[in-house]
Amino acid sequence: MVVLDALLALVLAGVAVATLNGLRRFRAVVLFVVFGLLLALIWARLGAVDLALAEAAIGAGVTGALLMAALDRLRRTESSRAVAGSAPSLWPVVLVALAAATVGMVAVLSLEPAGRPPVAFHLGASGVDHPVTAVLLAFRAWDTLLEVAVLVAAGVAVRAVGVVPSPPSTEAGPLQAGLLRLVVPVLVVLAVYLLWRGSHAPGGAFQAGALLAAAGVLVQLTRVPGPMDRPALWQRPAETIGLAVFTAAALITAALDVPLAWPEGWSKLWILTIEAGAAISIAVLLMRLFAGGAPVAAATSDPGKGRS
Amino acid sequence: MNPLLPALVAALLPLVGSILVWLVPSWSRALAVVTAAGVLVAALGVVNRVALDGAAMMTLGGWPETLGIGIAVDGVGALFLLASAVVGLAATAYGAGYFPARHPFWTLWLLLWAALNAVFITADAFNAYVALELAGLTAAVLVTLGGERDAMAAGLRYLLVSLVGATLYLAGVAVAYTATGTLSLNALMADSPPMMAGVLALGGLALKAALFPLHGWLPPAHARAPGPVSAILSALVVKAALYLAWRWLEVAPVAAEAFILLGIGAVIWGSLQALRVGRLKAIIAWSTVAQMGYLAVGLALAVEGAAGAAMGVAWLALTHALAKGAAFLGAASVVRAAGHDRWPLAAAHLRNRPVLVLAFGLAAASLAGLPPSGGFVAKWYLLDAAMGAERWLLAAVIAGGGLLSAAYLYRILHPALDPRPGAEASHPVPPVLEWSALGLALLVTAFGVVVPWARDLVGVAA
Amino acid sequence: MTELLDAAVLLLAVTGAIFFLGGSLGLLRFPDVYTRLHALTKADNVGLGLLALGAALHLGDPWLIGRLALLWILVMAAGTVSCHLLAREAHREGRTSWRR
Amino acid sequence: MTAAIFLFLGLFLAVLGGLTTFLRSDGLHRIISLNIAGSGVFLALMAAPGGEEGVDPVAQALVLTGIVVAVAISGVALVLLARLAELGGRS
Repeated sequence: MVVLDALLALVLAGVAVATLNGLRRFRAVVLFVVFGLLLALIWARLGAVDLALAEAAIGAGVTGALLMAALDRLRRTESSRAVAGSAPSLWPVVLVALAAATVGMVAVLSLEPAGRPPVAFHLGASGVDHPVTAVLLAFRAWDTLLEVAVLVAAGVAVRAVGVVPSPPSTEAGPLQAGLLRLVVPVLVVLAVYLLWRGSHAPGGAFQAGALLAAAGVLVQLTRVPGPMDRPALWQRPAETIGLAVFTAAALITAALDVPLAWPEGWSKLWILTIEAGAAISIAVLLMRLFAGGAPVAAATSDPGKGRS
Repeated sequence: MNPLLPALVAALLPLVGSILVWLVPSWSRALAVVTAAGVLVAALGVVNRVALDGAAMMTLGGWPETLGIGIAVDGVGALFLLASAVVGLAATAYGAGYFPARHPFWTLWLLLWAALNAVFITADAFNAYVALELAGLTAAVLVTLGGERDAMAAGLRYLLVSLVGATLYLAGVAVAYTATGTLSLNALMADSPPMMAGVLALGGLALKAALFPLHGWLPPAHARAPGPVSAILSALVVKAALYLAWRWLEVAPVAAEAFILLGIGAVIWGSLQALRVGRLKAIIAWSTVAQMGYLAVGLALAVEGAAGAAMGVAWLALTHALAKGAAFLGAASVVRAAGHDRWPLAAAHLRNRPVLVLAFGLAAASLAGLPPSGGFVAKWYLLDAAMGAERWLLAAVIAGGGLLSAAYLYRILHPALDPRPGAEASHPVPPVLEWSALGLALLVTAFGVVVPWARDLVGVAA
Repeated sequence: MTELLDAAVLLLAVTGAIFFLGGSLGLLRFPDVYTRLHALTKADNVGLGLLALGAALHLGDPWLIGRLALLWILVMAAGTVSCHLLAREAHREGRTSWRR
Repeated sequence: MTAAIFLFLGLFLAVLGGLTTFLRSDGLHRIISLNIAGSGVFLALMAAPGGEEGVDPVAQALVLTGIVVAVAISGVALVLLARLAELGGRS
């Protein structure tokens, strides 16, 4: 089994070097998606199933889609078939990295094993059975709240940048519309299942949100202008519902004297409500990141000043 | 009512404000000002609480310290929070006169404010990472709000630099967590992690605090940011990274010497560049690079236990935030009036605005460390600490640096006090813009006189 | 009985792998985009089907078999549609198919 | 033994991605190399010898938060890059 892991590690290192080498951007993007999928495999090999799900859905899936969208926009503004200038040869960097990794590994392995936070001991009091969800939504809820705020900031930032001047032109054929009808319902059902499953097994708001975002990206690509391109009343509440629910929960528990401590017996309900709100927000915000700009009619003529 | 409630409210209130502003954009200005007032009350509550019954710490969610995220407030944290509240209020008031209601500035600024206050109250290494990322992202996008090309380029470069810094910091936290199994900064101080953790984390923080020679991204970003954003960036955002560097220097004190060297380099290089550049906001941005040098030197002295250095650094951070905020708000008003900030050409638009000239004068006095301003008191404590620790080179740099900063600030004041008549037609400047700049300048002068209450406050931490 | 099952699983896995190998070789060796797409999509779909069947036999839990079937259908649908889109785009770009 | 291989791989990716960020001048390559560096740090954190047996849930939560923050910031960086190109700038 170790041989397979060594092979997997070698392939991932090779893909990483290949991604960073060379001039053509499209090659780098495609190899980066392969890198993300292989990394998801490695998370699974390490036993971190939550991370495998997240890496595949967010690391390879959504980031790959964002890279492709940005590449398409770049290609339409500048003839960026190959980037100007010569790419520096990576071999010295690879050697330095190998040396540093060897030294680092020896140092880390020589550390005497330290204890770890007592997650299993307090799991019962957290309200959920799955340790990772317990850490994310109960023990370190303040981190996750700020993380949802980071996503909201990203969504607002993309709107602030203005309208995408020339949205993609290729209209979708009948086959793509047909695929939509098959895949989108399945993705939605899978997302709800992942969200519910997060309380007792790997899964949770982020993976569910990424799946919903994948469905949204498909719709965004098939029906031009997609849901993100026309200003709609549901967009702003949907983008902030995750942060609003979480902040409200923080304020209410702060009023009850111990901030971010979910009430006894009700903690599972609170956690699932927060996760549901977060999943919706994450999906809409990742779709906004993919759309790459503010809704078309919303921006005034001058992108500089009064953008909504 | 647990003692840390006002601290948590200081971080949560801007979040609530940002959500409301995003949902109801037409009331943005009113909501933002109300949020700013709330944050000021919360910050004063924290200062009062720390002054009365000393530093306090608690773990969120009622979990044990080894598991949950700790938030803590001591004398130094209270002063940084106060600076964030006061400069934030001035910047919000200024923004109300500068930006229209339906502008993305409001949501991004309130999210940035929440991140800054979260950094000032956190006692957890990874929580600081997430807060720093939120601050870095929102600050970089605020720089690009101008919409024109070079602001966009400066913002993108700032975002990538902040991502590199955050990854370095994360690597340091990962090494510390692997070695000690804990993420709480107090526990890290106790069983000190391997030196590599401190080096990586402090490297990332030095990059985000634009400490010389990693300062390259700061002048273009701060000079090209629109209106109050440059004041927010220079006065508060770089302070958040510096505050965390203080915490981590206590975890890895061996890096203090490096901070002294970088600090000296920053003071000299920053001041020289400020003498050379030809634009008003660039002068003030380079002055930030120089003043960060002072703070780094003071930090190293404080960590090495020089008497009074902690008070000096905390007071310098507070007064620098106020003075730099006043200077940049004044500069933004000049840019609003003149339409450009080429210097000394734009000075013609400054001459016929007494309020702005007074604001610039008082701010310059504090930045240069002249009595009676707050800057003088801070530099006095630092000089005293350097003398006490027999660090004559540092004492010379602190004193000499004051001279250098007086030189580049003279470049601003001299054309402003020129007796020739003011400029031709200049664009109207709403009074709230000028008065918010003057308000900060008056406050920094007041802080030169009203000092005693702060000494025992900072004493609480040391 | 179990040896027969193991033998069947092994057989399915090996043939599946051979189909994947065939698809990859087709991708590398075929002269133009249309034939490469053809090889890749057909071989990999069948290869995945065989692997999924082998895994289903090996695992035996009906829930997992259902998920594997769903997995196979989704991959086949997505693979086919993307192959169609790529071919249509190549045709629009005016790439002529290979002539001996 | 498996963890040691992936620890080495994680450190290798972190240093490779980190150094390449400074070598490449093109914005898109820099964003990709930063993502690879981040993944390297996460892989090293997860593969490092943990306390008791099994995978440390706190480390998983940290990495999950890191992945989501990375996609948010990379998304904004990509949009800014595309916008900068549309305005005629070169990153």
